[in-house]
Amino acid sequence: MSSRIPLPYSPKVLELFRNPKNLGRMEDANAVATAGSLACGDMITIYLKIDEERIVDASFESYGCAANIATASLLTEMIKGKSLREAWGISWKQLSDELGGLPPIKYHCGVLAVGALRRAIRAYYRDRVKPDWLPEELTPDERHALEEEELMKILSRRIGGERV
Amino acid sequence: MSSRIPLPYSPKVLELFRNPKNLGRMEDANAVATAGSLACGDMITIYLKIDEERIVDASFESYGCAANIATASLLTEMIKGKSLREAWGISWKQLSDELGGLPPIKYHCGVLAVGALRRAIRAYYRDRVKPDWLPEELTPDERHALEEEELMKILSRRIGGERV
Amino acid sequence: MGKDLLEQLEKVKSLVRAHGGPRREVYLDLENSGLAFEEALAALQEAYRIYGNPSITHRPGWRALEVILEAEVGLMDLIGVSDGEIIFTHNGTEANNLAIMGFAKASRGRRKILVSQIEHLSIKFPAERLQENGFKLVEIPVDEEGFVDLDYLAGQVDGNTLMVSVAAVNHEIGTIQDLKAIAEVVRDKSPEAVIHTDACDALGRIPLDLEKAGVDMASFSGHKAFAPKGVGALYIREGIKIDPILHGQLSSQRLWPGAEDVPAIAGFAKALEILRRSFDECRYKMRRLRDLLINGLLGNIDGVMLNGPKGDRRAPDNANMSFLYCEGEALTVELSLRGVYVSSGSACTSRTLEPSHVLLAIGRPYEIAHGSILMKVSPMHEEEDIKYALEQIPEAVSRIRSISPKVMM
Amino acid sequence: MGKDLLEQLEKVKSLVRAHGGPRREVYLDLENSGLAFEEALAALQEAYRIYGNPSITHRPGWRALEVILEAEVGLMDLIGVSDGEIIFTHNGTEANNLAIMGFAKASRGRRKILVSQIEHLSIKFPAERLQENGFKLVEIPVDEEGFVDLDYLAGQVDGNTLMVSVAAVNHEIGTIQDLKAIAEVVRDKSPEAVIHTDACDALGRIPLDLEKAGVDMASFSGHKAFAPKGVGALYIREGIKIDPILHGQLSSQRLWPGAEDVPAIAGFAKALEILRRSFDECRYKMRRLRDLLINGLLGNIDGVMLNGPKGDRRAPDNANMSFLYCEGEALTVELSLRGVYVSSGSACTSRTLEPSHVLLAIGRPYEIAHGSILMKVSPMHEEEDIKYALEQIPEAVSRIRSISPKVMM
Ligand SMILES: Cc1ncc(COP(=O)(O)O)c(C=O)c1O
Ligand SMILES: Cc1ncc(COP(=O)(O)O)c(C=O)c1O
Repeated sequence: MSSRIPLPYSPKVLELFRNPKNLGRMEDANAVATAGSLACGDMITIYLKIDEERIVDASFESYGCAANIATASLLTEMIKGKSLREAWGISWKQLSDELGGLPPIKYHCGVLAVGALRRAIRAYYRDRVKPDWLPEELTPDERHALEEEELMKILSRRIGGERV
Repeated sequence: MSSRIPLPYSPKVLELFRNPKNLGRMEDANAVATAGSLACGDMITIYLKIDEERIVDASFESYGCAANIATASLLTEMIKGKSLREAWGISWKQLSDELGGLPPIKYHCGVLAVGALRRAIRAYYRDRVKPDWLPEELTPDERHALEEEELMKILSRRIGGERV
Repeated sequence: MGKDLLEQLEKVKSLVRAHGGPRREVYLDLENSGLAFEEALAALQEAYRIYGNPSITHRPGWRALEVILEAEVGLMDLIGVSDGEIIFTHNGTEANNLAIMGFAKASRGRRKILVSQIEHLSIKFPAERLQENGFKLVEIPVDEEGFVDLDYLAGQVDGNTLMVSVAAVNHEIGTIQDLKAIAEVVRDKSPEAVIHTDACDALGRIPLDLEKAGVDMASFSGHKAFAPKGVGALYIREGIKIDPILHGQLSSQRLWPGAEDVPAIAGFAKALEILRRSFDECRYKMRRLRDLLINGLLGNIDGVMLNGPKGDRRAPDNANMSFLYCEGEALTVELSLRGVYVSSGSACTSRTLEPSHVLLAIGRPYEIAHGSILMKVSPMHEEEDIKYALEQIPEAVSRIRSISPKVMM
Repeated sequence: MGKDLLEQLEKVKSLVRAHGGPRREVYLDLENSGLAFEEALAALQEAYRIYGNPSITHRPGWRALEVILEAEVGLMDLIGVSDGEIIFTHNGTEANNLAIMGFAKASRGRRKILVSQIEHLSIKFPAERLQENGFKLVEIPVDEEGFVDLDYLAGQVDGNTLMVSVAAVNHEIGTIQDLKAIAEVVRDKSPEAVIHTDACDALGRIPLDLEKAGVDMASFSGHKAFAPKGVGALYIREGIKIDPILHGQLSSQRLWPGAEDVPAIAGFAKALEILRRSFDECRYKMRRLRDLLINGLLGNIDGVMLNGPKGDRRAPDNANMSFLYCEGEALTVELSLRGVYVSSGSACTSRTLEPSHVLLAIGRPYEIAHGSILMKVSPMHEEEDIKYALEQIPEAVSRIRSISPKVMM
């Protein structure tokens, strides 16, 4: 395998960037979460409308690169109609595969999307009885998203940039 | 001054290479000498016909680069009609200037030509009374020619190449 | 062949197909790959008929040498130097590496190297590497417009200072440094310290008078000076000793071995000739187009700002703008779909997590850096090109903003 | 500007004028500057319309990446490798420097480097330089046809051996080494030693099956493979670690920073494509022309000899002949006046006092080396070209001999 860092997007990423599905704030969402930050240069907000532990609607907003937007679009499309448990099971690897393979330096886009979704699901259960399948501990994908955010905090502090 | 090593010949060198003057063995020469060697890749033989300490005719043979040939041609032309003393006084710097400037890596061509001429003059006086102006010691230009020859001997021995 | 490689190739091909050819195209990403004068491209092609290698004693060799000397004369004339030599490399990166590493290699004694905080990575990285060999690196801070802090510099130059390197024009934000003032400060503290300038983005954009300015070494890049790719150059003042960093066949280029790329050098010579005869014309045209672009954006979009200085203290070709709440990489893709080609200082385009070190050094917060795009104009652009860009950019920015979380705004 | 420089330029110009354009020209000095396929030159020129930098996310960037991947695929296919990566440099010299110095830099432990006695200077000199950094260099001797001494090699390879570098085809005398046999000897003594081959003069001339041969790294030069100048390449097998030797902007080329010369790479891709579809045709044509040239000279001139092996063990393009009592540099000038362009292994052409180290290594005495000329044919040559050379060379040789001291003969 060539170890060159391949930057090109798949045609699918370009298509979803051009015509993202489920874009925009959802006023009647009952679970919302964000991963990443403006300072990171990548930030995804996921809105969920959940009915009886099933996602009846999903949408997103994204501040980030084309891959970020495409990933969020794909993820929201995938989870519509799924139970929360099924949605929880989606990994960033799956997203990347569905997108025709994200360039390695864009993996964090997938990570952020999954991170935002899981945060939203956790948020949903904050005041509800937690189901068995929901782990107490953060999953690797969630930790990954957290690490990205932490890294940026450190970098920002180091050079004294403000964070939003 | 640019420190690039300039390789181009002057048009004059090219012209003398094309149409050398005084080329060829001289059967009735009364002084002959060679400087350089086949192994050096540069070798000049100078033939002189001397009458009453004056060079009445001169010719050369040369195994060497275009600059070598042009230098020998120029030198033989310059010395014809000159007294031996005058001919002795010609330096390689003069030859190079007359040729429109030899590239630095071709200086040894001038040196070899002057070396051959001075050797021929010394040869002429071998069995004759040496004039005052003829130094006992080798002049720098002669030593220079000798050094070139010595260097090649050492190089040849080092790699075991045969010398002619 | 690797299946992965074939897949990658297939992927890029289908990406290009999916992208489609926009109806109109305006290429403004001259930072990453320059535009050449048509005449310079023709000269390159023409010179392929020469074949020769300038070190060989035959007609094509002498013709090749002629080409190289023409380029050398042309460059020395344009940058205002009368002695020293020009070493031809293949790009500015190689020239910068040779200047920093080759000079450090040849030096004995002095160990301190000063470079500005906003140097191109082909200066910054070699200088950082030298620390492994016992050199001390000091980065000179810059103000919010990118001008080096002369007081700080004065405080750092001492008897241990080997060299000071500051780009004549910053490649990202167009800051035109006062080389003469820098050289004076340096000489004042240490007459022997050597002054290098990365002039890759200065050549053809600002008048250069390097001898008067007191500069000892300067790097150039062909494709940044409207010449074809494949050529860069390092000017070295008479008396400065540099060691080669690559080794091989001695060419007429003492310090960069291997056969010269004569056709590329011929293209460079032609570009230099054009610049010599129409420098002011090119410069004023670029400045007009640049101002049209900058003012057009400042006037038509909210939350937009210019990065770097204004007016005559800014390179005539450079427009670096930040759009709040608009991630730069997404904007480059959106603009690409509209046929306008730019680059961004966003982290997403950098292969690391970090956005442009230049924007951070002038104190821009991360989110401003992420929302930056870099555009450069050239003498080959026309007003219609800029007008087209001015139509497309606001629409692209508002589309990308429409995707951003509303909470931010 | 330096008066000297202007004078030099004037001198070259008048030299070229004085030389005049010969009525007919046959360029055979492909060693010093290659000839490109017309289609490859057209591809280069065409690719100037792409502009893009393959690291940037816009259409021109993706198109540029497509070009680079095409070249990578084409090269891997032609050399018979299925994994690893291709690093594009600007010529073979840079690729060789990266292979030798970059690999040594990345290595820990092993300190012995073996190269043949007849390597190109861009292998020989970097390897010699490494001795300053504590590496031990051993030169493997060759026989009178230039084939490496496998017994000697076997005796030298040990647990301390870092790498072995032998050119697939020698650039001066056309010796085609048995890479597979070399690799077997090396692996047998030290499975971890890395095998590099300088394949600059092999690509497009002999079939390469590097994976089967067991080669780990291989260098290539565009202009030696009928592509335009400005491009070289290093193949690195998966798993081999190399450090960069230049530093700067990360490009898609991990190990050679700076914007890729996309047009040159496009020209290379085209040349590779042509070679892939008509390799045998090119090869047989070259061999026919080569034999016409060699036999024509052997049969028509006294005191002439071929340097290097004969027949199929010799590169199909290479004719290296020595003429006794005929100094090579003078012969290159004489032939130039007749429109036939060649180079010589004579000391006079080398800027040092020494003639070709390759000819000396195969045991040629100095005077044979001084009288050598190197000619290479290409698919672009025709029989008429060779016939013209065969008319001119005997006349030129006898003219130069007529100047030589008669005592010698
Ligand atoms: C200021 C500066 N230095 C160096 C470089 C590197 O030049 P090149 O792309 O020719 O390697 C650039 C090119 O973008 C530049 O703008
Ligand atoms: C065997 C060999 N290696 C290396 C090189 C150097 O290649 P380049 O001229 O592209 O630097 C050459 C070129 O003549 C060669 O023949």
